[in-house]
Amino acid sequence: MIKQIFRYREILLVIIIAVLLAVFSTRAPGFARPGNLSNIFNDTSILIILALGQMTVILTKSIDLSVAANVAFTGMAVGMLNASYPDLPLPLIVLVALSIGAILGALNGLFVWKLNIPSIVVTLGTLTIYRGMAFVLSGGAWVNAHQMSEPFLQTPRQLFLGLPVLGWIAIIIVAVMYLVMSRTFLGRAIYASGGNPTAAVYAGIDVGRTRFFAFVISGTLAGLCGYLWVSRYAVAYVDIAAGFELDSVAACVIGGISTLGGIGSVAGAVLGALFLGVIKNALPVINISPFSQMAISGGVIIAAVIFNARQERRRGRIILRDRGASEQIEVAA
Amino acid sequence: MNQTAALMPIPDMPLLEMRGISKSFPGVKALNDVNIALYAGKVTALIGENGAGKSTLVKILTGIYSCDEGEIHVDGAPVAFANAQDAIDVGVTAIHQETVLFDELSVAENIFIGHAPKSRLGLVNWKAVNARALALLHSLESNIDPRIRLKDLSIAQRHLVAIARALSVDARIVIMDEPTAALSRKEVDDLFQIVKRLKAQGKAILFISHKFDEVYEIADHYAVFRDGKAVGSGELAGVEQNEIVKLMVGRSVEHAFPKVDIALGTTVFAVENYTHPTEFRDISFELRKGEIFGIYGLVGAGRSEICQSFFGITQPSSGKLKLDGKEITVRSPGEAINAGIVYVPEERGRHGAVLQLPIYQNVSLPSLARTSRSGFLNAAAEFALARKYAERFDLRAAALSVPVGTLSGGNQQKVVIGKWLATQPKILILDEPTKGIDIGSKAAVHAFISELAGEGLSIIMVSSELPEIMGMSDRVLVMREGLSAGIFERDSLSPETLVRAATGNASV
Amino acid sequence: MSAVTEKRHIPDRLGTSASRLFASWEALLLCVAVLIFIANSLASPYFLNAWNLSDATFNFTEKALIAFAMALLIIAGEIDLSVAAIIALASTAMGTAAQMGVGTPGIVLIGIGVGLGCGVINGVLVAGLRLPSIVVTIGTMSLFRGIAYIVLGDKAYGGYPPSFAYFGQGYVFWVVSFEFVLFAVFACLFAILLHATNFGRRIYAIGNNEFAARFSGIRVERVKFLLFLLTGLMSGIAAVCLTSRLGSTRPSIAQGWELEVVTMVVLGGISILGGSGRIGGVVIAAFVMGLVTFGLGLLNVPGIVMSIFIGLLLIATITLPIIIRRLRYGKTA
Amino acid sequence: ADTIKIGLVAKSLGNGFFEAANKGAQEAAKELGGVEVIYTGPTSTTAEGQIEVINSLIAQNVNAIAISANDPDAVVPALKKAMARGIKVISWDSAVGKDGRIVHLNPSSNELIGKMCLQLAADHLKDGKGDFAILSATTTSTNQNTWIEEMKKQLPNFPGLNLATTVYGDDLADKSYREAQGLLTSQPNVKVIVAPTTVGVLAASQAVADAKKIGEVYVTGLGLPSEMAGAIKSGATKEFAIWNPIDLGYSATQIAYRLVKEETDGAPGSEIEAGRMGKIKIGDNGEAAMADPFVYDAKNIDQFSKIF
Ligand SMILES: Nc1ncnc2c1ncn2[C@@H]1O[C@H](COP(=O)(O)OP(=O)(O)OP(=O)(O)O)[C@@H](O)[C@H]1O
Ligand SMILES: Nc1ncnc2c1ncn2[C@@H]1O[C@H](COP(=O)(O)OP(=O)(O)OP(=O)(O)O)[C@@H](O)[C@H]1O
Ligand SMILES: [Mg+2]
Ligand SMILES: [Mg+2]
Repeated sequence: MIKQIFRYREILLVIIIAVLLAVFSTRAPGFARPGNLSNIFNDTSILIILALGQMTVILTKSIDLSVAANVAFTGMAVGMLNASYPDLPLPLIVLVALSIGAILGALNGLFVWKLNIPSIVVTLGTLTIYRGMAFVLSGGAWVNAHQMSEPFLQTPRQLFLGLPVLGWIAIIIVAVMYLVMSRTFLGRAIYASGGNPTAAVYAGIDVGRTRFFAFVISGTLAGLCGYLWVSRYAVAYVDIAAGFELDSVAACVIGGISTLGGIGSVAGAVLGALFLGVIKNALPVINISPFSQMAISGGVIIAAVIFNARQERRRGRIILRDRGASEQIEVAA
Repeated sequence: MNQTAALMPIPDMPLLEMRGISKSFPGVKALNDVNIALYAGKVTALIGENGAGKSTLVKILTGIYSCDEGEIHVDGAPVAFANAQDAIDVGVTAIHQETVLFDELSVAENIFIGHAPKSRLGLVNWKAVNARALALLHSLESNIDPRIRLKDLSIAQRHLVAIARALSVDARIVIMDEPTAALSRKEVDDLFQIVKRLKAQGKAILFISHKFDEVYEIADHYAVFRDGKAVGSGELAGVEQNEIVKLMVGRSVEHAFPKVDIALGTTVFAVENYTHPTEFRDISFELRKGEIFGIYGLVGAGRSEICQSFFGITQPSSGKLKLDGKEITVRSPGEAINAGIVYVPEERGRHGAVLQLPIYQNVSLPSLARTSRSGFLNAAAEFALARKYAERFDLRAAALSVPVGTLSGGNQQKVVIGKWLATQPKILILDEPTKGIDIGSKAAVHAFISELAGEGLSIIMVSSELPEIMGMSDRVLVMREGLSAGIFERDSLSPETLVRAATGNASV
Repeated sequence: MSAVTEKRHIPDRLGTSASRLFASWEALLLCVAVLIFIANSLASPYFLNAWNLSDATFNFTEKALIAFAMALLIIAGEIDLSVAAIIALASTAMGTAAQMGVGTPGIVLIGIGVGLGCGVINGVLVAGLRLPSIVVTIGTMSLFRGIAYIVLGDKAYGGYPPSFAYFGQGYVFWVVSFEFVLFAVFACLFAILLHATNFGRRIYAIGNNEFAARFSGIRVERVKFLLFLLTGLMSGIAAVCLTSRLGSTRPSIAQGWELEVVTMVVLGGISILGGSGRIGGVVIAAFVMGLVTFGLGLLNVPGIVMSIFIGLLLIATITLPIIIRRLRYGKTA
Repeated sequence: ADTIKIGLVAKSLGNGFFEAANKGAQEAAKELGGVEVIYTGPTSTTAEGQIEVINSLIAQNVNAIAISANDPDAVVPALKKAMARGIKVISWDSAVGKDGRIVHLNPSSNELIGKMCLQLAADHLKDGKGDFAILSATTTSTNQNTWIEEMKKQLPNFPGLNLATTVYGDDLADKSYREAQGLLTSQPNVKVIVAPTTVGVLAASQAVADAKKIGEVYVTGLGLPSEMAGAIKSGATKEFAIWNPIDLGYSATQIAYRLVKEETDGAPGSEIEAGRMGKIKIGDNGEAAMADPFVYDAKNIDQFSKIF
């Protein structure tokens, strides 16, 4: 199974994250307290959900650069909806968020599926379009905390067994995605479409349609994050979640999801997101100059990529013939 | 898999019939009004030159391409396939010419992808999948663990998985597009056992191969394609090979290998104790001017690897190479080409040609330094170079500016060989030069190899085909599991000795 | 066709019919450019004015300089998302030099040198260590800009020598700016490099089939390394122009340019999957993007709404030919 | 006569502060008559974006440009070009380097703002003594940096008040939130977070509320009433300050108009007629200041949150 080989990497990531936590807590005593850890998890929840969507897309050999713009548009839309109709029940609002996200994702997916346009081009286009639409929708105005209804703001913050509902939502999404990826036909089709698209066609899998569904999943999750984001930070404006498209890709890469498709796991994506979350949360706490944060995250991403590549290579079989379609390792230096 | 006799249709009504099938690609009419019928319990061999349209027919029959015209009938009822799944649902399954499997998935997943057994909740039940895969592999006399990843299998094992995959579908029509191209004789025998069993179960089988001995061994019916048209079909029994060849190429073809005996010159290339950490060990031989040096072995014996190390693709850990008596090190293909050593790779689509680039650009690619002036391209010189080799090989193409990918397999191979000859090498390494090439082109390639040797070129030729190795080589190195199993002189070559050396088994 | 022994004559080329020429990407793009030009002159009375048009070129010249190199990189199947960050770092280095009293030639050399240096780092990581460029450069993007933040923090560098202003603000004659001349010269140089040299041919070969290219004796790693170097160099040159135009350096300089550069390249008809495209397309695409932003700017359309247009343009120009082909040849084409 | 066109350039569009300033500008335009205010700006706070906007304003032959700059130096070349083509340039809110404009209109004097921020911090602390932290916008924001500078300068006047640290939320809600959360964890002594930017105050209030530290840690600073209403209601913020952006936009337009009409040359020492704001006096460096910041709290927030 795919996981067997990768188990090693994921355990390693867990260890690295644990070591990081330990190191940080020597610098800031409060850091490794359960309370703060649950804070970090809670704070990373949105990235985790986005990374799972991104993972689904990357597995099919595509990329979704529009996730953050999707978050912004959906967030703005539900924020405005809530502000103008404070009495709408929350489930309905969440449903609207999921649907808008799914529609935006489906748009990406349709271009990729029906017209065969490379996903990076499509989502590069929709990235600007969706965020632009958020601007057009709101005229650039903000939706502020006092305009939002109590349930809209408070529900994700309710504590349940010590963890806010937001964190639980992430956990549920992780579980659902795990089931989808490992136990459903769609999950297998996603791995197959990315691992070897030609072979997938021969196996009766519609690669285009599989990619479409991957984009719908990614979009739906982004839509959910749109609501969660606005509720969590109690504000909606055009620039929300700026830069998250790259963060979600980075989380996947750190988690060992191959950008060439077909390789990676749910656990990897979650751990990759947590890794970034820990770093992001730790830097302000351990008083690292805010100016070095960016350089540090960059360095970490590069290190993770190098490390992952090393892993891949060392994993070689007894016979060095193990050449994935991805790269020809033994070829002359 | 529990096909009962009750399901067997009446023998003389075809189980599957394709009528008036036509299919065009931009610039090519791949199939033109083709009719073909498959019968239950019978093997139909489909024969034709490269590019005759055989694989195209297979792809139409499995729902990968849709045909422009024509209809498919199963059990007398018309069917339409929008995608591969539709074909599977109707009971058509295929082993395709290219290995179309998933490196990153497990063997069991590869076998059952698309039709895995599900639990009540609609979730895939992996336990059941693994168990069924195991049973299926056992029935193929294989003990591959269904849980390991395909990546970790050898080429031959992958072919078995592909076969198991085809059989995992409870199909009534089984198509095999050159299934034996990568198999050793032993594995071919195993495969034929399976084919016979399928026959006995009443399945209709379409078998595609360029090897006539196999066709005669297994097939009941034949169908011949030429240039996208069906030009003949019928019962195979009593039909002479020559008649089929005539149908196929429109003329009779000399069967003998045109090896001309020439006086061998001095040693030009010497390999001493060449060793790679994992691929091969202690290989030594010498190559003389004008010699054709064969390397024989089973798939995975390490023949390609050693040749690639001469070409600088892989690096040996110890050992020496001498060219014209001088010791050389080859660290990259560029250095090898400069030294006059070239390698025609086995996988032409992946390693041999840039399929999207035009023919002339492919031919000139390794020779750019010569066709250009101080780094600037010279299209006229490139065309001239390409034309020279296109004519020499009787290449069939609409123009020299069409992408190589639009050519048939055999014509692609001609471009690849031409590309390497254009560098005017001293030593030519050919890895399976006629793999998947039709009989007409094959004879041409063989004649050409002889001609080159006659011109004083030294040739190393890797091949899995005994007749080719025996017909063409002056001497043969047999490899087994990365080691030399002996070097045999031309007059001591016999199928028995070679196979015994290659398998290390006296009883094959 | 029975006597096969006679040699067939194979023509060099199939006739290039006029209709094929008109169906080319560049022709399509040129039409778009002309349409936009006409629309602009109808929409705003200020558009057809030499000085205004000259001002408009600044919208794209610097980005186009990078886009030329990026085009080569993308044709070779790689991408560099760190270009904007390279500008930030190079600009910071130039600012530091200016503070230390280095003269204009020295400043320019330092800017270009830092660009080259960043190119070397990307090149070593991608070509040397064989890592996937999309993630490596996401990493170096944070790293390079991060270093600029560490150096500059909340400060800004100004105080460039007056003569340094020429590169971004100078005019060669009348309304023709130095930047525009630079743009034109590099457009020609890159067109020659890509279309008329062995190096260019090798780029196409690598982009289409890296293995076959390697087997043909092409030193794939070296070519890729040089391309990253070239991209770094062009980013360095763009940094000189931009810094000179702004007359100051902040770490946030050129934020978000990487996506605009990639958009320009893709709009220019370079396949994001590698292996095809021409420099001419990129040149026209630069004009198209410049004209769109300037024209909309004259109508005081907010930048984010402009980016919607750019996004739509990107998707439309890619989609249209596909749809037309489908309508003409049916689905299989 | 032709209408007078004044380009009012915001740091970024969609920011409530600048939208309010635009309200004031339109009010001034109506009052003056024959004036068209073109309200524009980039959509993110970058200097490059503003340069493109300035270029298109130049191309439209506007008579005056009034800009709140994202970068005091980077826009100078473009503005100089504008002045060279006879356009009157002033800056307001966030200053432009001296060569790039005729007059700069400060919303209030920087000293006053710095003092106000310290005063707000002290008001929230017991006896005005204890630790506070600053949560700023981006590291490059001109006004925030000036105000922080001023705060540091005047800190000795507030004995017992101790600046623990300064962090930057980049005017991004999530980053500011995380920075605030970091402060709560790593700086347990910090009892007040001062954020001289709306995004910062908002995010910090939310972080304090989420950490259940309302009443323990307070957030204050500069923010818009409409955006801050929630924070005041939750109790995370007791009071905050801001000057009136409507008046700011109004005055900027007035000044630009007078310059175009050549009623004044805007030289230091001159006084400029500014409608209902009375006369505005141009000080050294060509800078003028408007009124003191105004403090908002639970009592008056509802009244103002409807206006801006
Ligand atoms: N996808 C395609 N696009 C364009 N032309 C194609 C395509 N597939 C096949 N062809 C052309 O159709 C013709 C038939 O090809 P096909 O692969 O069916 O031949 P084949 O009989 O299987 O040959 P071989 O023995 O070499 O496998 C050839 O001329 C080939 O170039
Ligand atoms: N055990 C294996 N696992 C994975 N791949 C294998 C294995 N054995 C062979 N291969 C693949 O098959 C190719 C050929 O292998 P090798 O060079 O060892 O065999 P060979 O003797 O040249 O046989 P042939 O050329 O007929 O395939 C290799 O390049 C490799 O990709
Ligand atoms: Mg075939
Ligand atoms: Mg081989």
